[in-house]
Amino acid sequence: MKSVLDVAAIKADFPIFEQSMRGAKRLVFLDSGATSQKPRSVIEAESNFYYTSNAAVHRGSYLLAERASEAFDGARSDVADFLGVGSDEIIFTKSATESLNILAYAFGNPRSAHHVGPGDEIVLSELEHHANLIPWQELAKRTGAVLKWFSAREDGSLDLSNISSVITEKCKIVAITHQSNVLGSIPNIAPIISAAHAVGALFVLDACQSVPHMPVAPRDLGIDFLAFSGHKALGPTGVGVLWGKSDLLDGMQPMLFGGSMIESVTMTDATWADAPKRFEAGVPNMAQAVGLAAGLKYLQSVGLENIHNWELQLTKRALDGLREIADVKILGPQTLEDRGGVISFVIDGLHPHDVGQVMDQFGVAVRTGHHCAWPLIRKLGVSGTTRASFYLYNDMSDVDVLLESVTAARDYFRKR
Amino acid sequence: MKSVLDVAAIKADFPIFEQSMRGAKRLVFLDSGATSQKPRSVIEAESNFYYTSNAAVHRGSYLLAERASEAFDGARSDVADFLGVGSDEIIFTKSATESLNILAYAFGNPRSAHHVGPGDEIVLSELEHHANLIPWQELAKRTGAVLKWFSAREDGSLDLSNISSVITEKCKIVAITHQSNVLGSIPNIAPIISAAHAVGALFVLDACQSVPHMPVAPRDLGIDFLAFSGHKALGPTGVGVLWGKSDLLDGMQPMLFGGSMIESVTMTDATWADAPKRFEAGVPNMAQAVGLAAGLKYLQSVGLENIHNWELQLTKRALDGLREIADVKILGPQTLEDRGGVISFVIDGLHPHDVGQVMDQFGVAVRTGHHCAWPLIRKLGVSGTTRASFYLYNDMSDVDVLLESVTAARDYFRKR
Amino acid sequence: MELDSLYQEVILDHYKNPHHKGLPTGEIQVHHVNPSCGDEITLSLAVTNGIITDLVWDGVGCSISQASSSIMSDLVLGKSVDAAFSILDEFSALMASKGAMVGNEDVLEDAIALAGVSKFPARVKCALLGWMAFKDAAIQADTSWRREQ
Amino acid sequence: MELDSLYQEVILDHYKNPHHKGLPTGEIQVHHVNPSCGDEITLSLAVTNGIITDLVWDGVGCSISQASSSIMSDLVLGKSVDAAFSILDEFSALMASKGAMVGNEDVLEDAIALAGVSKFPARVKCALLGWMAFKDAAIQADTSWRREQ
Ligand SMILES: Cc1ncc(COP(=O)(O)O)c(C=O)c1O
Ligand SMILES: Cc1ncc(COP(=O)(O)O)c(C=O)c1O
Repeated sequence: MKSVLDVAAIKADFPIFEQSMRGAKRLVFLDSGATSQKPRSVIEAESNFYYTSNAAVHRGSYLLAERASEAFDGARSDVADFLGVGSDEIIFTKSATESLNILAYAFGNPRSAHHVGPGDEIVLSELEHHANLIPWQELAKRTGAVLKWFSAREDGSLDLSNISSVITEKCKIVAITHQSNVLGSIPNIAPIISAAHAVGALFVLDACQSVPHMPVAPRDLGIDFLAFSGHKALGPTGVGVLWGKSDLLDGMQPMLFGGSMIESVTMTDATWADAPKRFEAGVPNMAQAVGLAAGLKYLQSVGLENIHNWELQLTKRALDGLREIADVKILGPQTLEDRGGVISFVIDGLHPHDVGQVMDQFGVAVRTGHHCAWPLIRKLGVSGTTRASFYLYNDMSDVDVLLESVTAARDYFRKR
Repeated sequence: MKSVLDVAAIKADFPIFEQSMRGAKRLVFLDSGATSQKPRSVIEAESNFYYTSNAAVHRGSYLLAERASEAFDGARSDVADFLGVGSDEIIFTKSATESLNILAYAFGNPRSAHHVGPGDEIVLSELEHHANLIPWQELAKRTGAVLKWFSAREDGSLDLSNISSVITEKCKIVAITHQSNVLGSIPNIAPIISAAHAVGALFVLDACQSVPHMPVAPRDLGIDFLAFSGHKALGPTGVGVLWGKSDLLDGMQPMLFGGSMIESVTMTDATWADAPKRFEAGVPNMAQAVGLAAGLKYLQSVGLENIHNWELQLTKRALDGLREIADVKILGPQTLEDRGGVISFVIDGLHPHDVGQVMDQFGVAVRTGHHCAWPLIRKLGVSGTTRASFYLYNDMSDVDVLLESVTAARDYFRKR
Repeated sequence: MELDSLYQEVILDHYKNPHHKGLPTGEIQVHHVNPSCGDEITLSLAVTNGIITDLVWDGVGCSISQASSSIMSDLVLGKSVDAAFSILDEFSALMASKGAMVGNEDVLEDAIALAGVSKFPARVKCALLGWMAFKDAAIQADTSWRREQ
Repeated sequence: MELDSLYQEVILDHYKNPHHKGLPTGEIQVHHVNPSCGDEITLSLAVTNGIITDLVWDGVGCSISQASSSIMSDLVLGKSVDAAFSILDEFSALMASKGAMVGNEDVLEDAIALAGVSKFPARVKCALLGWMAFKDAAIQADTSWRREQ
């Protein structure tokens, strides 16, 4: 917890901070949980692909096609290195949402080695984002499988007291978030992974909120699949990643069908290429994959451990400050233990939307509402929250403006 | 057929032409059928989104989120205007491949208003790209529906002589390409559309090879759905479009589940938003949608009619020239009638890969192989073709280098 | 401050003391949500001889959505469905105006205080939530009333 | 011309007169395709006492894939499976070298003529098609031969 990032230098790498917001305010961007800003190196990596290497990958024997293939394959091995996994285990998708849906479709296909049927159980948690909830609901509906879940506790942790009745012999899939996008809490997944594997179930980690913010090593965690979104990890929009163990991927049926994912095709039949190609039908999002690799490189150059520690320092100051503002209630974890740099709060009697609107006048960008985790919001007994989420380009003065704007929001509606 | 484009001015808008290829050759890019090059305005539209407006759309009440939403919604209405359809009918996907798969999944879902079941018939053609073939094969396998198809004739047209036995009362879906990506032929879809509608079937047009190259008006064609890829239409990689009639989209189940596509969510159930949101789960490919809108604007500024006419002039010169090279055989349509600017050919005794390799030494980028239309290639009785495809940035001298390089390829292997 | 054009006194008054908010018990009942923020409204309505004779709503939402629903109730109660719909059209136009319109006070009364919302595109759907619920309910009520004739 | 480093005389000779190309009729038969260009190879093989005693292949493909299959056949026929696999490893390394290696002629013989292919990444899989089919078949043959012992 000692590290201090050189945030001034980092901010300078992100062109968006050069503009001013409403009424000449500087941008205090506290919505990285929704999407991150992009450093110049990412934007340029994407542009440079178009300037120098644009061609359909793996489909032509001319120079540009060679360059495109090299850039795209290179991006794949960069992402693999970042996660410490094999290149063939990295599938480029359009988003974490697509990644998770690919899994749900694969497990719903009787031709997949591992699939669910009537009475089989799928285990989730109440912390899940809609992207790691609805695909499984639909899988359950299609196959007759049963959805079960761990309850969320007020402090944002999961209640594992009933783990042996939640994960039983009938369990085939467990899909849990690595960090709540609403509360910032990091649930204790280790016992869940063990319990899942003990009954032969596969474990899927929604790492959207962790991979961009802290070191994540799928092999060390002992999980089977992992999904994250490029745009939350300094990467471009329109690219996500699905990681899966090779031997599992090779037994799975794809979701999307078309060019480049095939081995052989007749009018009535087709066979598939091996992973990762099998899961990447069509001309891929080449420039975005290349941009994502540049984003991950940027993160590595700063250091994921450093980023995580810095976010916790920002979080500490914010928690301390918010606690001193009367009528503000912080939801979820109240300490720095088992959490990342995401804070949800409510102001007594005020609607989050109105709070966010006042904060916007201070140049503060926060998200308000259910954060695509409606079941959790209901469980918390609120209609929505205001959420501040930190990243490597935030500094202590951003926290100060946050606190100032929260106070102002409260006063704006109180006084009148 | 009189129009001549100012290709020098157009080429100057495409930065990729500023580089030289192998041995200081200029780039003669004849693979736009696979993917198009990008004008500066497109690359900058994408970059500018990140520089000025990057935030998750429709999810925040702060200034950047407003700008992002405005840019994204604006892109949607630009695409809608381009096609002459309603904004709510435009779904942003990651590719035409995804667009077509969305349809196949929707029609396979018994909760969709229009869906197929055992014994129902799906009609395709032998001209189809894998992306408009395999999703339907899989739909047939999942549902017990039956695949039928129109045969391709040697000139690249479809044999419609048996139309009344191909499209029967059992037919629910007809999915046909607007232009063959292998031969450049434009099949006569009007009678097929009528026949489909006469039996209550829906008509899906794979417009990947037409929308970027000629005026296409879905409403005038009287079709129900249309798919195209952004990257072939001057747009970025990682974005495609699905157009569908409003009333049909509203009765269809989505393929991808997650954030932003919902109306309400509990742990066990969810309901959907209306189209287009219903079909756009997750944080969308915002920058790419904005880039695509810029690409379509560029096309409009040159004029789609002008582009089509110019491509035909290039095609004429190429057909005339290729015909004069001994041992070269042009496949598909031999005239300018019912075709676009795509030409496939073979050289007697030579493999397309070897031909393409020699052409590459002249700076000529062509595609070789089965072009993701393997059934058609088999039908043509070849192992693959060499394909040249034209676009608005090609000029007559590009055709001359094409011809020169084809002659050289033949001679290279003949002489030795 | 730009904010004051959004949160006018009238709006905060309606927010703190919303009119016709209660338990919607009528036969014609609709439930609308704003999926992006989770705000919800339930609204019930009665139409007699083409006149809106009863309207009660309940819901959770921000000041803009609550105030707008309150103002809408005042405006349409006692009016004919046709008259109410023409007010709705005028209000929708105001919301779509991106700050270019001020609104006709003779028609919109308190609702002109919502003109400032049109400058905040993310909030327009807050202001429209109650109105859209009303529209939906009124169409149903009107249809069922006509059927009974 | 860079091209001549790709299409060496030896390669074109093998292309025009491929060795051991014929009708693969052996019991152990494999079929491999290169999905990106559609090239195909069928290869049959016999292994007796650990020695590759028969190998016949047929297929369609470019000059590189045809010549490489022809050269591979010459190299592995009569060798032990182990020896053949070590040639394959050396050839794979050459193909992955991006032009940095010239290849050991003592081991690779005619196959060093394919060194130039490594500078054209799109063509490497052409050169490997026959070798991968061989590898697949040899593993099967070896396993079934051992089982019979
Ligand atoms: C006719 C046709 N249909 C579908 C596709 C698939 O497009 P994409 O790969 O961009 O999804 C292509 C191009 O690859 C095509 O030419
Ligand atoms: C925890 C979590 N899971 C999944 C997602 C979905 O990511 P995307 O919308 O990029 O597909 C998000 C972010 O929106 C998230 O925070």
